[in-house]
Amino acid sequence: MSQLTLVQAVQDALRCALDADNRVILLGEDVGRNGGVFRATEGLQERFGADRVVDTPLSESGILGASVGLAANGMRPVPEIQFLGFIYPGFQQVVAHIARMRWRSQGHYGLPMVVRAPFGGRIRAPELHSESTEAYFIHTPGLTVVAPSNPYDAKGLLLASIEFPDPVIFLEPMRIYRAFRTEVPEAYYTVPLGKAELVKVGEDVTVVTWGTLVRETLEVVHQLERDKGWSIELLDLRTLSPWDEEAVFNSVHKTGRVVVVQEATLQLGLAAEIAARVGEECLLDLEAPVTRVASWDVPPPLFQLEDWHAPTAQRIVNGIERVMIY
Amino acid sequence: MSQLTLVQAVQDALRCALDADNRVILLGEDVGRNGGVFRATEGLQERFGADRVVDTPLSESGILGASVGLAANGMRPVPEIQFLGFIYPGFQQVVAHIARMRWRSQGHYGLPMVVRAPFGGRIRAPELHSESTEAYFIHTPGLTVVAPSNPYDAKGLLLASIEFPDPVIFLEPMRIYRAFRTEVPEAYYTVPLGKAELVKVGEDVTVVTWGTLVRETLEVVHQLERDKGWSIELLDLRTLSPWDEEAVFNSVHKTGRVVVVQEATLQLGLAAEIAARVGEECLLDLEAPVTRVASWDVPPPLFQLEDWHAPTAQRIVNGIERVMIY
Amino acid sequence: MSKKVDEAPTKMDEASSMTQNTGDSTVNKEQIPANPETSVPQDVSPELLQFFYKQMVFIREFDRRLLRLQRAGRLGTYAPVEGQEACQVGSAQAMREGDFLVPTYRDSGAMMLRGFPVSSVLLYWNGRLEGLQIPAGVSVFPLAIPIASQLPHAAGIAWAAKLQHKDQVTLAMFGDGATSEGDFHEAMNFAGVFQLPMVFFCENNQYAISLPVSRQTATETLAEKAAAYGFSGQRVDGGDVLAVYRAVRDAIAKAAMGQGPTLIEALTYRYGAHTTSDDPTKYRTEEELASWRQQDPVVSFGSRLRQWGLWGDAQEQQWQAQVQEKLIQAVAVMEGSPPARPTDLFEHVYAQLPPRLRAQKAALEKEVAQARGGVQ
Amino acid sequence: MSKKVDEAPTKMDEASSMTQNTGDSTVNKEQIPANPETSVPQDVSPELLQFFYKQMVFIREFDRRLLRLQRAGRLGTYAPVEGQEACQVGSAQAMREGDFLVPTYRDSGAMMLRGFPVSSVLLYWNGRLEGLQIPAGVSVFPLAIPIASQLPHAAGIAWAAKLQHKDQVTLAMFGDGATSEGDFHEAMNFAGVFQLPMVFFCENNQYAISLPVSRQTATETLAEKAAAYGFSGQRVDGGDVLAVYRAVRDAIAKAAMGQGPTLIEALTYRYGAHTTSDDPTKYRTEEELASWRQQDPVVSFGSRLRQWGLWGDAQEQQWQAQVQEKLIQAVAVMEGSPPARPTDLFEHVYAQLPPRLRAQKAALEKEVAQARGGVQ
Ligand SMILES: Cc1ncc(C[n+]2csc(CCOP(=O)(O)OP(=O)(O)O)c2C)c(N)n1
Ligand SMILES: Cc1ncc(C[n+]2csc(CCOP(=O)(O)OP(=O)(O)O)c2C)c(N)n1
Ligand SMILES: [Mg+2]
Ligand SMILES: [Mg+2]
Repeated sequence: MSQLTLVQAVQDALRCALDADNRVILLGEDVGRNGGVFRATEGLQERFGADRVVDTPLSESGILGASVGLAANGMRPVPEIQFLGFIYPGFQQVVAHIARMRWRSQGHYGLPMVVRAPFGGRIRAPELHSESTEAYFIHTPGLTVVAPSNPYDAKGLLLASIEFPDPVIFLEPMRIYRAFRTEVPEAYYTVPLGKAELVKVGEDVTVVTWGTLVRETLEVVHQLERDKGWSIELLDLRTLSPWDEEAVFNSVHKTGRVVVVQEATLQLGLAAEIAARVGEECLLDLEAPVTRVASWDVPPPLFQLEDWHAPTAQRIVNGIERVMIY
Repeated sequence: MSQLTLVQAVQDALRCALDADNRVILLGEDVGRNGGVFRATEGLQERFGADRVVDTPLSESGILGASVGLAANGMRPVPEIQFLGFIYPGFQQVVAHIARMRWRSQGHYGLPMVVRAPFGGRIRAPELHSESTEAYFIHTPGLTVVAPSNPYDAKGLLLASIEFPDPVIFLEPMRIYRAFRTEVPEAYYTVPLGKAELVKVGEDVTVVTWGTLVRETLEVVHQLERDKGWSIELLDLRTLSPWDEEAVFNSVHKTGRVVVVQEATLQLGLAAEIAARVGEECLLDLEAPVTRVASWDVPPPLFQLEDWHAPTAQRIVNGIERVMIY
Repeated sequence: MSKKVDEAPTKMDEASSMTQNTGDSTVNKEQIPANPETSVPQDVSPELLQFFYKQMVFIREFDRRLLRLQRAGRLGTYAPVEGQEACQVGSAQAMREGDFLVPTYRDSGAMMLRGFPVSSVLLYWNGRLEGLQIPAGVSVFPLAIPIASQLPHAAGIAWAAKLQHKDQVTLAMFGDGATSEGDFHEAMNFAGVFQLPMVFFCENNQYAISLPVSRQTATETLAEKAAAYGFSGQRVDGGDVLAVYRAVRDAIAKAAMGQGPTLIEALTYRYGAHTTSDDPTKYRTEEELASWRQQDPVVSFGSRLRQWGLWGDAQEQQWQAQVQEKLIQAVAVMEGSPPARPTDLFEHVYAQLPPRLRAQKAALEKEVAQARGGVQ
Repeated sequence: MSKKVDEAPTKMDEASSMTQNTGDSTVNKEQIPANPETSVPQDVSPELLQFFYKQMVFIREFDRRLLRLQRAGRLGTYAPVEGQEACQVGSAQAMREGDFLVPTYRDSGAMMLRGFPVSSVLLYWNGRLEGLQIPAGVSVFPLAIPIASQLPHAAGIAWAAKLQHKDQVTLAMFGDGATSEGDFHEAMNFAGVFQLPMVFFCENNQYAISLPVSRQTATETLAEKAAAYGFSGQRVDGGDVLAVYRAVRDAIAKAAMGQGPTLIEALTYRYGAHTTSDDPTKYRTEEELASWRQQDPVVSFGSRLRQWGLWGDAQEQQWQAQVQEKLIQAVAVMEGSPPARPTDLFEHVYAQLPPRLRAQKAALEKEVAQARGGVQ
């Protein structure tokens, strides 16, 4: 066991995967000699060689498209997209090919591959480095979308994703890459896909979130419990598609109130789907409207205003209060 | 006045726009000499010359990216993407540039441009020619997304879109390009963006839809009114972003029941947002869960099964019944 | 570009301005290299020469049959091959066992030569998911619909072969129009940088739907684009199956020896419409078509075979009979397929269906039962 | 590719393998063309020669100031220019009034020369929306963050000029890494096909973050890629402001005369990190850097000016003082800006705010008031 940051846990998972399965290959911009712009692949090229940790040309469609071919022909590619906002030039490869190749070949060419990309904002980065557009991928049938919120899960979910027979979009919350450490076993282990984590048990209201915001939301939850005496349940989705409906519905059956907190812009972010499904399945349980806390429906701004774009603690508090005093 | 099909109305609108404003330029694959694969630009190159109706190389990112520059430097480009599924190679231009250029230049480079693309399925076309992925664009701040459901609106909405100071994604329901005719004035006229149309007044339940499905849904509505004696209100959204919340909420306040019908796959299609907003704003009015009728969350199939992928009449009936007998 | 349709070039002499990027015309056929030999080739066995011809005849008959089926409403949109048979036979036949084919929607001929079942091609254009099934041991990728997007896949497939030290070369097919897409560029660049064992095989049939290649690019040839990626490109007469075969064979040999990729541009022409939804008279002239027809790849190779004493009327009749038999069988498979099962929509979307999709599948089952039972 | 960091080339002689795509090294400087003249140039006025130098000095001082500000936590991530001053001054200064500049994140120097305010560059990297504002009359596009995606914009801008018969040429800037992106290809192709009045100006600074250009492409030069689009490409010494100026001036003149686009590859080197978040010692050697420093574009041009009798110590001191004054003023504008207003998030997203965004803006106003008032 060691105390690792999230980015170290990612790097550790990649090391384990490269060790465990020689079909695994990492590729992307600056992942090799440079060790990745966030150091997520640090030391791996030295250890596993330049054939398994490959610096590619600056070419996202090429990286993702080549990964399709690599996966179809016996490898297990783990392409890195430097920031989620730079997946857009390769979007066709993701939604028209990666998502559909198993289906298009009726099972012949499954694509065991994991597209890693840091996502989310609030690291004072330049424009387009702070995208939270997981919804594009969640809306796309055939993809599996994962977003860890802590080092332990990051390693376990990434290894589970690399084992998974279908393509996974693995979104790494870059704001908390180095924000804190948790115990992370050195050995190989997996955390199951498709299962939410019950971060905190509560009775009065269910709060659902994922990625960066889990920790921030937990702080707000603790504060509100102290200040107001409410009992708040907190779920970390971990897998965003398919998300764990059972866990959410069970919690809502109990609490009758739900708030979804996302860093994505409001309109058609994942919270919309959760709200719609809860409305469909738990209407009679609901004591207040399903409430969404999100970024405003405007582009992620230059950094001085980014903290006002993403959900502030105040906005989360307001959301929870709204359902509690409805 | 003449009786036109929807695709003729589109062509007529383009003729009007080219006539009215010499900054308007059409560009795309096969739009010139060939008159477009659906004949939407037929005769326009002959009439307006090859500088204003331009056959481009096979290059969606080039078409969309060049349109950014054209619009920023004094023109009003109307690029055509041959089928919505082929916008994906140009996706970065849409979401990272077209949607944000006014914002990125703080008002200096507004982009008056209209990206036209046929969308939806059920014309027995090959794979990837039947996409209903409007949600990608609705989730993207800065875009305006429009989808007409009949010839009259097609002309008026397209002219309004071309007049509009900001970029519009104009989705043409190709299944009904030639399905029926309506009266379409020869003169220039506009239909306002952002306003739903009340297709049919009713008291018991609100049905919301857009594009191809308006007409099909209306048939189901008539049949159910006859068979069951229910009074059903039908709204055609027309503009998908920003959609007409006021019209929907007002109707739901009255009926207390709502069904949203979309051809997009279920998860995070526009119906999710409508359900979420109705849940937020009209919870106390609701006598049944907001119900979504959609395509299943799998890729649009080869054509023999496509009629089972998109909402069938049966599925729409089931949706309406579900909320009526809740 | 301001010319109207009726001003389109009417003689091939007028159609020789490929170097001027404002021209409207197709390639000047004088630019086509190669010159069919008059004596029997020594580097190719007589059986293989006959095989070339037989396959070209098969593809042509196959293609015409599909067009008829389409017109009869038994297929959806179909992209015909006629005119490009030499390209597809020459290239596919140059591939070795275990080599990988990455085709487009127009490459049914090549796909069938590489083991993709004839009946599956039919089922595919018949809109049946069964037409997507790839038999075990067949190294063919699903035919690509989005132009050029298959080229990075081909690069990845070739890269995987290199990493696994497989003796496998990947052949990627694409049209002239594909060269304008970013994915063409990114795949070519990967191939050059990583020295991938692959062949880029471009069927330049002069048009991308209605756009002549002279407006697709400002270069004189497509082959010369290879230089921008540090490897060599070459033009061949795509109407000459032998020329295509030799060029691809050599490029595969080179790739297999670790000497990297090659771009081959085969000059050809589609005789028919772009697809069954297209009307080529909008953008091409009868004269242009007729002039290409004069060098029909199937007819001309048939004559050469006869000149070489390798083919005669009896063989022709026999083969034609076999071909028709084969086609009848394939059509029978298609027509005999049980009706498509709606819940097959859910098959193979994931290796294992997630709970939500299981629920959707169950809902569809109910819906189908209702609709069939007339229940509401 | 299997070399470890400490095996990177340590001498420039070892760094001459640009043609081998497995090499790790930067361009062989012997390949750099041009040879600085020893007598005063006749085609450029003495004032302009001095102006070149003054602007290069300004950019360098500007850049260093920004780095200091960044380290002091007053800017966000910043992409430094140092080493590329001659590229930016030579190219921007060759532009005519009304010509259009399409820059990247590393082209602050060129942007300022074309009228983009110094204080706005500061505000931009300071994370302020005000830094995005473009003054009236300034034909500069917002600096592009996604690599190569600005090149189709530049093609469109040039196309609009052509359609409107404006006497305007568009200069598009990009790095060596950009040449691998599909958008580079699609823009180059549009430029060739439509004969657009534009110049593709590539600052080949040898690296895309950590990737040396020898691994970015298998060609020997980037300039030669122009041939794949039917127009000409040319390499210049990007360390020689005069060479850059002349090449761009001539390419602009050519474009303005309707003779189409040109690709110019300027060989240069960034002395600093890719951005302030980058550690170049991971992938470059001290020796390599030192060897490029020997041909410092600013210092070497200063020496030439002195040799020509066009510059002296007094002028140097005076100019340095002016530069510092200018920078102090610009920093003062930045530091003196009122705090960013949260609701500015909603400005200029649309020409007119739709109802839903008006409601969101109101909600944010309330949230800000709550947070500031400590109310919950
Ligand atoms: C990305 C994309 N854009 C547009 C289309 C529509 N389309 C289908 S075929 C075609 C022309 C292709 O021309 P070419 O590459 O020369 O191949 P050919 O059809 O001539 O064999 C076009 C534009 C598509 N399939 N994919
Ligand atoms: C589409 C895209 N992919 C990745 C990045 C991340 N990134 C920023 S700069 C850079 C390298 C660019 O290299 P080059 O084009 O040579 O320009 P330079 O930075 O050397 O001036 C990369 C990969 C990006 N900005 N955009
Ligand atoms: Mg073609
Ligand atoms: Mg560079």
